[in-house]
Amino acid sequence: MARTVEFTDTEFMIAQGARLIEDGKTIFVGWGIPQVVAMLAQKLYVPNVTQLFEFGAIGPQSVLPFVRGTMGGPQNTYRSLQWLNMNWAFSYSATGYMDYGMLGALQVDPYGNINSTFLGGTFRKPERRFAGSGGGNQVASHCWKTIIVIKHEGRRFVPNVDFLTSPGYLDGPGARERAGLPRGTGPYRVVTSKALFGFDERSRKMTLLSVLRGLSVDEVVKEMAFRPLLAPEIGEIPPPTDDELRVLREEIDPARFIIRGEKMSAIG
Amino acid sequence: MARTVEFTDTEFMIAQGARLIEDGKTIFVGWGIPQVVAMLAQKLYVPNVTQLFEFGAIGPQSVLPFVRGTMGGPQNTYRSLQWLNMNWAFSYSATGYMDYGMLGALQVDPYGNINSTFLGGTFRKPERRFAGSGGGNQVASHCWKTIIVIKHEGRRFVPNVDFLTSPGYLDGPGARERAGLPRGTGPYRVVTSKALFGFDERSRKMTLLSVLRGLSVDEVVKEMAFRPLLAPEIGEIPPPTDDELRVLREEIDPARFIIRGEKMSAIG
Amino acid sequence: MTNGRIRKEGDVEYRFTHPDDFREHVRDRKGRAPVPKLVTAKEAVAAFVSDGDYIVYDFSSLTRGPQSLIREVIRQRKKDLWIGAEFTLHESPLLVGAGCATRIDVGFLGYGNYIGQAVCDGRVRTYEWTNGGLALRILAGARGVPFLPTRDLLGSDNMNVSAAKTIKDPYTGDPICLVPALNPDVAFLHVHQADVLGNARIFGTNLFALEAALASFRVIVSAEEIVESDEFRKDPMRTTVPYFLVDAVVHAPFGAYPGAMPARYEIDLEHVDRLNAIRTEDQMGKYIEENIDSVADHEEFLDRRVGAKRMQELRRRATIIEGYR
Amino acid sequence: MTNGRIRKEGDVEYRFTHPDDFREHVRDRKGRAPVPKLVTAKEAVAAFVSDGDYIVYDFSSLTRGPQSLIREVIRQRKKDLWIGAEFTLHESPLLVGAGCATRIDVGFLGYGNYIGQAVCDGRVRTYEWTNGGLALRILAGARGVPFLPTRDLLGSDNMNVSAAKTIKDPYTGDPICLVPALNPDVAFLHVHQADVLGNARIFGTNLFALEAALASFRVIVSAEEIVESDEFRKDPMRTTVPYFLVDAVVHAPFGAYPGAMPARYEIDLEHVDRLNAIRTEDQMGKYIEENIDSVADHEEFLDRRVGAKRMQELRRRATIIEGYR
Repeated sequence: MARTVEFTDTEFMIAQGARLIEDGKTIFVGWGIPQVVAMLAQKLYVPNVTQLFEFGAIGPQSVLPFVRGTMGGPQNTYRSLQWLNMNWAFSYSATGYMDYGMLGALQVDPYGNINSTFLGGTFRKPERRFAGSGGGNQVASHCWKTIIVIKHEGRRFVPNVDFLTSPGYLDGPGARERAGLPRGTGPYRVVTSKALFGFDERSRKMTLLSVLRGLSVDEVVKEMAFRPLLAPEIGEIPPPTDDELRVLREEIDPARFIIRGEKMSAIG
Repeated sequence: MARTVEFTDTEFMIAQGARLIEDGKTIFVGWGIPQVVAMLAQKLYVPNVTQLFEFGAIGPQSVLPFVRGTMGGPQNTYRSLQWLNMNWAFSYSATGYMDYGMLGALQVDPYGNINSTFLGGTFRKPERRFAGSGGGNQVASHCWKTIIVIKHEGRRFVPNVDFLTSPGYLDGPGARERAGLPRGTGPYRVVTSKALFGFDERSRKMTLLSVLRGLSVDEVVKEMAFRPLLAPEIGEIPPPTDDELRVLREEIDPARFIIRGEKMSAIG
Repeated sequence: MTNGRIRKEGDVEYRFTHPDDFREHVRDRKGRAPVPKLVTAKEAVAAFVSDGDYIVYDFSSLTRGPQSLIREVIRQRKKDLWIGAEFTLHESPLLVGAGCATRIDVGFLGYGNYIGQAVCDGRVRTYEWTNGGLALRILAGARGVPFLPTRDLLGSDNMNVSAAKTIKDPYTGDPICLVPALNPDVAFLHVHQADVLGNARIFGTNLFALEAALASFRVIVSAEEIVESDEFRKDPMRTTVPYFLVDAVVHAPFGAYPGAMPARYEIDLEHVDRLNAIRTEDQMGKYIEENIDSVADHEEFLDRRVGAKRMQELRRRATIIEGYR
Repeated sequence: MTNGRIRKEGDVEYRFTHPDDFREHVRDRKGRAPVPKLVTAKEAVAAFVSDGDYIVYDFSSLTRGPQSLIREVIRQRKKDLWIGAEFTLHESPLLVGAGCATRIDVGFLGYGNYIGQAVCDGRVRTYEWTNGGLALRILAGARGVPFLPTRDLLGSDNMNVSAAKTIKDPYTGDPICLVPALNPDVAFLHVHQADVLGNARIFGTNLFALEAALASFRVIVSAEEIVESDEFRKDPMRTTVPYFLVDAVVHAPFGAYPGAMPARYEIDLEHVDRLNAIRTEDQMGKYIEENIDSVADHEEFLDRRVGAKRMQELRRRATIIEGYR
């Protein structure tokens, strides 16, 4: 039955993100790739997940295909349980009703701190400037378990983020609580286009949990500007399934606007 | 044309209250008699007044007759501009959108401080206990001009209220602002069953402005446990008009549940 | 199990839950999965209301109040309750008269001499938060913050008999009032429509329906009508509370009786007058015996104490429909 | 006339108005009488937007955004604007590219390289409040309080490049973040329906429509459809903003173009792609010349640059109607 599956790095990242979501739970979904991850998950794995969006949609069931760039359009808002506004949306997360948060990132550091604001230079004189927090800061602050979805590129995994847009474990154990952030929250997984990371319970440092089938730990770690901790046993992540690829390519993104990327292959 | 008009003290109080309201303005209406004042005013004098109620009705046009005791029923809520909730209602007053507030009171002192909580004894051991603030504290704190509607009885006009439920000018000029209450607000008129009072601009003390036609200043002042200031010229308030009495007796309160009271008469 | 903590500052007691403690309850004890929660009032109150609980409700004694749930609380003689009394006319006298409530956050204490006398007699302790202050405390609870600021209460005696605090606002330098978050143990919401999962719709205004549902440890919805779940997804602007905030759904036609349910039935003024007239223990005892203790539940109350003819008449009187849909 | 004050703390500037100053504006300058306010976009922007103003808008670039009003601001070349950028993709690049905006509170800075490069070049200054922080600042403005507390922003670098403050919460003893109230000079709301008085209805979600209307010195509503005033009183739950908060009403069919208006017309993705592709001054200049400067107003833009056929096609594509009523 073994055969070679071909896919893009983006497809793999989305597919493995979708597998992490629990059914019957709530997830606060950030702009961009996280939206696609949530769509794939709800379609294939978790029909009873409740998605929540900062623009006030509680529990929408998106209409496919995804209209790229949109957040808050009728397609993303369809068949919600409730339509509200932003201050209410963040009330759901602030009171502890959001089990998961899912966010993209420009840069992430060993404590799972997220930068989505600028790269290089200083805040007043950046080399490259990006969109900033959006609602990411609130999602990373309030949700019980934050999942970060990020391309596996060396420049994105850095010892120190250029700007701390959305909080991970800050500078280590207990730092979130000392800062006043809600107790017991923080980054939970980092989903990349090559691997999956968690965070060590003691040191709160990023820990490699598993890698795409066929990749070695070294191949994954060499493309990071810091060395992550390694789990006692490193797991193997199967490549996207036929169902995952079919839904992504035929139902969610038939124009291949989002799922395009670097070509990869693995034994299915 | 002069003739004797017969009416109750309550009818007079309601009628003179209704004459104070300006058209094209907003008024935050408290529970009980103020509701009736606002109904009479809107029916006869100020079709374009916007009434606001703490339970979230913005601009209702009440259905008559008044169902005694109700606040928030379909009759009091009919044909509103907007239906919201309590925190929103008080946002309209807190941002300065409410020109007038109108409240009843158990007791009032020379600075227009209102007690609606208890009479006699102490807070923990009161002689008589009443309903407390309701939303009165917010109305008296936020609205630009607060109108107090109160029966003219000696025990109600006291040098010091037993409990300061809703703020007047506290202990004198500038005290509201020093306490942190919104600048430029405070009691504007006290409407009683015998007279009308304002507040002296300098001392912020209650000042007799006018009395029911046929009453002397002494007759009014002797029924108060403090001596109010007197305006340079004391005006004369005509008794309820035929229209006012007809609307009150036939349209608003045909069961005479609210408008009953001590019989009075004056030259109409 | 009562979840909130009681704090004491001077002569004042107040309920306060650290937002993190409330969050952990939400994480561990509130289900997100869409499961049926339709139970009887008896079951809901037995399972979700405990002695010592802090209770809030929406809307008022005369309009859309959760009267059938209040009566069930009395029938089960829950003890030492603390009531957030807002738009209360009859709930607080009944709950105190039945020996259920011993503390009241005011709000509006209630109608008539009975409850006033109970305060004078020291049978119930009151704290003065005002309606706006209580609504704001619940909003703070619903926003997951320990307090919210307001520019009222300042200068009044309510500040001395509540745990509202004055601080210097760091942006203006002026004094400003803070009120602590309130996370009630139980919120009762009586609504027009609910589904079995707990999605709920109110037509008309409300005091703090969504706030109370978000802020409370447990939420009991009683509904005039049970509708299909799909209705909510077809019309999400009309959803007042989504299912995952709700612990129990009770089907309670005429649940607001003797108050009105807008666009469904009107107030029974004769019954309300009987409530208003209660002054003595004897009158209170008779009312409770006749209308609560001597009937097994709300259905029997409607059948034997109200009657089909009167219910029909009250329905007929509810002629204002516009806007309530 | 710009109403809000600019404060400076260290390297950070922020807009802050004492609640009392805002209240006096509301008392003296906002009318309560129901008078017709229907004007053209040109008149509304000329009368109610000034150089130096702080502007917020609702909802997003792609959905129900007040795009025709933004284009009119550019057409009139308002200067030195400060933008509360939330759900912005194209407004901030266009306003900066046209030389209108010089400061942005972020939010979400905007889409594409143009605006990022403008920040790097120092042509526009940014402050980082985050989406939640900006929405909360506007809520504070709408509630008439100088600040609101929140348990986010804490621990992040946004705290250093905004005027959010950390204090010790007097109820828990823990650190908590405060954000100052925001009272924008102008709010733009694009809505489904309005009457000539300013009553307005949005169908679907919003960012902070009522909050922005309550918090702002001036409010301009643009509406797809002008309806009878009586409609609002028949259905008060549907009213998003009552008339007395509103200063001007503009009838703007296709006012959200090239974004979508839910249940009315879909996004013009081709036009959006042209906006997304703007990288150089030259491209920006051409876009503005073609779509804004060379047409007299929104009607001429629709007629000459979009065309009836495309508008019809976009209407046809808006097939999701459920819930938007």
